[in-house]
Amino acid sequence: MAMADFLVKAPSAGRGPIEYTHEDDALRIFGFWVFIATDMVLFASLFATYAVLYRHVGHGPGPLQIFDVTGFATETFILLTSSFTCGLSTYSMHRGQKGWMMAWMVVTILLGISFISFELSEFITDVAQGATLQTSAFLSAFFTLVGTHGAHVSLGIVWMTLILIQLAIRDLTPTTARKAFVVSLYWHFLDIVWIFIFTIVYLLGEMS
Amino acid sequence: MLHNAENFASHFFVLGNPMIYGADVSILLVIFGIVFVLTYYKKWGWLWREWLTTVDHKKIGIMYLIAALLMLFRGGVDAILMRTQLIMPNMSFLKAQHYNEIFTTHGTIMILFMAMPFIFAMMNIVVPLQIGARDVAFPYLNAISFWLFFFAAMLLNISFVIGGSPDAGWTSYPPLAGITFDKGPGENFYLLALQITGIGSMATGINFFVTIMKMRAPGMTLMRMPLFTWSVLAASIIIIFAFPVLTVALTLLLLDRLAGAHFFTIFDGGNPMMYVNLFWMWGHPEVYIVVLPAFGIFSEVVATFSRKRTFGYASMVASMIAIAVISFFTWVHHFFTMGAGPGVNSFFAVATMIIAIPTGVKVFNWLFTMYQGRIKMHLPMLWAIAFIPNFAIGGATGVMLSVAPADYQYHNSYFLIAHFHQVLIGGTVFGMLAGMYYWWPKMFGIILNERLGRWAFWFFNIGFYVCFLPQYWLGWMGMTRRMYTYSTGMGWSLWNFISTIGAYMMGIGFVFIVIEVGYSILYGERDLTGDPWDGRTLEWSLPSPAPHYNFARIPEIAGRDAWWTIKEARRKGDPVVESKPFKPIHMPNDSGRPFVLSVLFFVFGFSMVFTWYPLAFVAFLGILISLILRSFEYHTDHTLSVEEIRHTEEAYGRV
Amino acid sequence: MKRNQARTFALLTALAGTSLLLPGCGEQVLVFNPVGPVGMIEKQIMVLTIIMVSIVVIPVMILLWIIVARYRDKPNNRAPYRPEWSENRILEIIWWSIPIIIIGILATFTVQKTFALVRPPNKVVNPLTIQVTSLDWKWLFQYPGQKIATVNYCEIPSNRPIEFVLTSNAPMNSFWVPQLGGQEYTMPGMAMKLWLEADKPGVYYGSGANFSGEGFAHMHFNVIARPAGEFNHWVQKIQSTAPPLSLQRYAILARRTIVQPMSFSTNQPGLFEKIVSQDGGMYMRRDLTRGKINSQAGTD
Amino acid sequence: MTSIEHHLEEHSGRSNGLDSTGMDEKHTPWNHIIGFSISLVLTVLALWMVLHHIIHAAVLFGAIMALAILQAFVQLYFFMHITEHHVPQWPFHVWMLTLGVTFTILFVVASIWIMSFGAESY
Repeated sequence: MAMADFLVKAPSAGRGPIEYTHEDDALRIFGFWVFIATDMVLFASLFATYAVLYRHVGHGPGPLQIFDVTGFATETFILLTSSFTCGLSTYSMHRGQKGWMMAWMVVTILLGISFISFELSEFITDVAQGATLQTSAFLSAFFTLVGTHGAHVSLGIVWMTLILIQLAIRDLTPTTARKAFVVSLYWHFLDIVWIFIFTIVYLLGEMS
Repeated sequence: MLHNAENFASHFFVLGNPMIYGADVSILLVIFGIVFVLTYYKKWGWLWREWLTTVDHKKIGIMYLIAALLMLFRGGVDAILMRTQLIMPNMSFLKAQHYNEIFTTHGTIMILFMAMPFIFAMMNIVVPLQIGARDVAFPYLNAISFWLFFFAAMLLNISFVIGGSPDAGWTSYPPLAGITFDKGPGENFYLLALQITGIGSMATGINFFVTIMKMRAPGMTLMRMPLFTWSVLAASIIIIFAFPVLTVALTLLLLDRLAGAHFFTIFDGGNPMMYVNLFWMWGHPEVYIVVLPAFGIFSEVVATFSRKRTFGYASMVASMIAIAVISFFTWVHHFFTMGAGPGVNSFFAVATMIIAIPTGVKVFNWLFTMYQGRIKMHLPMLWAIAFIPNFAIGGATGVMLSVAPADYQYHNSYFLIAHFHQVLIGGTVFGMLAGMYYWWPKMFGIILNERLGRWAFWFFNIGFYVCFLPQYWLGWMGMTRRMYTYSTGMGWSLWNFISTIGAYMMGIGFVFIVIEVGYSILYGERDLTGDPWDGRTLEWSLPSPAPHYNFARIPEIAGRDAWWTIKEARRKGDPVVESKPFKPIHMPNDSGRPFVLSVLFFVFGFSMVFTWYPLAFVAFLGILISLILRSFEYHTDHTLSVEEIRHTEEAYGRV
Repeated sequence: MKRNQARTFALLTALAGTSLLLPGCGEQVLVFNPVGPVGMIEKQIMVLTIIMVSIVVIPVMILLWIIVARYRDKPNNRAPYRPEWSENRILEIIWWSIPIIIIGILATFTVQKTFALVRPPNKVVNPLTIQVTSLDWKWLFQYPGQKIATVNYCEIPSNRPIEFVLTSNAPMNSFWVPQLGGQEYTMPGMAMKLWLEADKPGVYYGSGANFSGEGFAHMHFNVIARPAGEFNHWVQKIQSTAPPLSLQRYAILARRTIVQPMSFSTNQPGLFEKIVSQDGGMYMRRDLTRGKINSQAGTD
Repeated sequence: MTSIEHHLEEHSGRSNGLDSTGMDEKHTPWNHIIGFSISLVLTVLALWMVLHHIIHAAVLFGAIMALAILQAFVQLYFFMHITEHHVPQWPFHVWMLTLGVTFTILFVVASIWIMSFGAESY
């Protein structure tokens, strides 16, 4: 019983950050954490598929033939940096510095766009070399896993832009703060996913 | 030109089958009927304002319930057709292709469009009332979940008359379900409908997890929660972690079919077994998603009608959480015969058996909840008691199936069919019917007719045994599932005949339920107390049906069986004074967008089925735009004034 | 009236119980009439499981009957009523531990038999290899050692372990001969192994167990077990009288048709391996060479 | 009234929360800078190890996986503030993530095991 009592005890006293001001917003942040857990399992299934199929190259090229170290290393550093700037945006938000917050968001969006551009150009090169979704099970799994992450990032860019607009229109309120906070959680999560794509897809591909 | 049009029409509309023409006509008649009634009685506005745009969890629950019952009818008709085809050897009632379509839609509809919405109905109607909340955590999302489910169900059902039904089984294993062996749009219908309803289910899982974790009334610790709420919590956890896997499995198969990818094809390194693996990673937990809430309902019903506290509450909770987690470690038992090696089979066989332990414990706890109680045989209790022997047999055959070497003999046979119908009907359907009878007064303020309910119960229950016990036997005799016909000489004829008779009896049972509902709406006994069963949990403290804000004052919870405790105190002459003043209540605004969004999803799905990509793109843009519009919407709730609340409460006679 | 209902209910429950527990008699109940060591092991473990689960199921049925009869809410029921009684550590320990013990026993046997069944049932006698291919909607059996092939029936020598190597050149299916033993999937791009053996000569029903499309219900076949001498005689007869299996004929066979049993005097060397490895299949680490070695060993 | 409302009502005097800084007391976001630096170092290390094949492949794979997991924790700790107690969702979101990680590992590892048909020697 002692444990159960502990479970529902209100969070310990202390001033909560702005995004937790209203109950509705707090619930949404919690809901988003749970969504992150579901998204994690979604990527887990894609990783499992990739892990099972990555040797199934059929008649097509293998990982070594299509992965370009400079390309994926650049993408990785861009995304890592964007996660950092996104963190700075949240930091500024907590200090009430709306200008800095929006500026860091803009930087994050720009970094996101450049990440997507690099990824797209990587895909275009692959396709030009005849390595398409239809070529082999390995490539189907590769494009789907990396593409799903890319789609998430693209969605994140659109989403963050919308919130930037709302910040400009509505100022920094508990509601806009919650929205910005949620999109930052999303962004950091995508960075974590990319770390595993970097390791399991690209580095492992380089090792094979 | 004309030829092209003809060619298109013959693929678009399913031609040449009298049964489907019949369906065409009846669908049109029903649509005309509905339109006529709504227009004649000027109910369009009412329909839109009160139902299509509602975000009230109780109304959404009722809509889930209606949809689930309709789908139970559709799936049941499929079952009756199949059993009729199998009543005698070498029957020519259905052709092979038609039979294949029917068992595919039967399975798909029963699992995803009957069992799932039925549990969502119960969750929606009951959980917020049981935990003392005004709504779920995300009411708008809840409406989206419902409408996505509803239009996904429509998408799957429309395949019967347009394009052709899926025909590769409800599991839809490639390569049979792949483009090489199945060119028609049927499989696309399956994949897209499941995908769309899957998104809704996932949202429901998140919604109820957050609701239960964060919106309980003060004083209601986790270990004071009603067991139904606990079961929903456990089911939500499973939904959260299982449904993403289904999303991936379906997406990959869809990519194979539409984009020429090679995940599960037999060419260029594709591996069909990976689909089987992914499918059951979701598929096995799914079984527990639909059965755990039923367990929760039985716990409530057994305690209420035995007029006694639940025995071994802590064990009940522990076993549900154990089942939820272990259910993710057992999926390979659906393909022991895949040859994955003895190590794999042993691990998953043992993990499967372990689930039997907490399940068995629950059965004993139900028995001892009744022990030394006072059992009232009302309809919900009747179904709950009938569930116990049923589930004992179903559970036992489950353990028999989990023994990998024995499973080599049971797999894909009628033994398996009998087993999972025994747990899914005996567990889920009995549970949901018990829940429906139990909470019907809370939903509609009417008590369902007892006499007609008993007729339904006995027909359904006896029919159930007559239908499925012979199927165990048939499995042992070597009859495999999904055979559209069989020949004499195997000794199967008699048992199949008996089984079909049982199916008809269950059909009659269902008809009695329909009559009962109709009769009760017209002549049923009204529930004026709000507490017709002398209930134990908070929902019975409210009037029937509950006001749209549920609780005028959020109650303070002092222990388990919150409402029972209050009533006990009152019986002892210790009046619990509700002296706290009313406070204004924040309520979410109704919105038509969930409906519109889901229509767009339907259009998207439908155009993807026929690979009309431009239309699909337009629908997709529409979806994005409606999401963006929502993002810019800031006034999403309104406040009920104290006056309004007092007025409503006075109307209920509760001030 | 209510009493009657309770009685009907109890009767029904008892009936349900007994009909499940009837011993596996009757020759048509195939899985309880095994004719080989594999089927025998499976039957034994099935019987063991039935007994073990009965230890729980029967008391549950009896308890339910007694409790419902005794604690009905009727006037003058003098049975005790204790609405607050909800905890009893000893009872709970009992019903947590009994299932644990039962599952423990079952798990031990399961693991042991699962590992046993992947080994040849009989190590003394040289095994015979038969390569099985499920097609739409027929079964092709190739005897690599005997260089013959059959469709929709297969003959085997009794008292000799048979190593079935399974694949599919169509949607996956499952190869099941209930009286010899349990099934295993046939899957495109893979070659799985299934050991079976018949102790007695006879004709045994076999079927495809996994749904594979329109003609699925017609995918049954007979496995005819004969004493070794007769089997060899049959092989010679097929070798001398039946037509050869050419690639063209295989191509015709692979079409979506339902056919009668057939025999071929030759098998296409390497056809089975080609079926498995076509289109980049065969990603299992156990490759076909082991199958080949075995099939050579199986040559008479 | 729910627990969140209860919690927040204690601080209802605060209208916009702009003055609340939570854990960020200082003016330089050291936490973020440290996190970013660690993640850069870990990434470069993993890349370097692979490109120079410094150890045997199996060990190398283990090492880069360990670096990736470490890096995930860096993101969770420094950027997503997973250990922050002063939030209404504490600690349920940590539980859900833990379950998610468990199932992630299970799904990936078990899939590889299951799909490596007959790899076991018997």
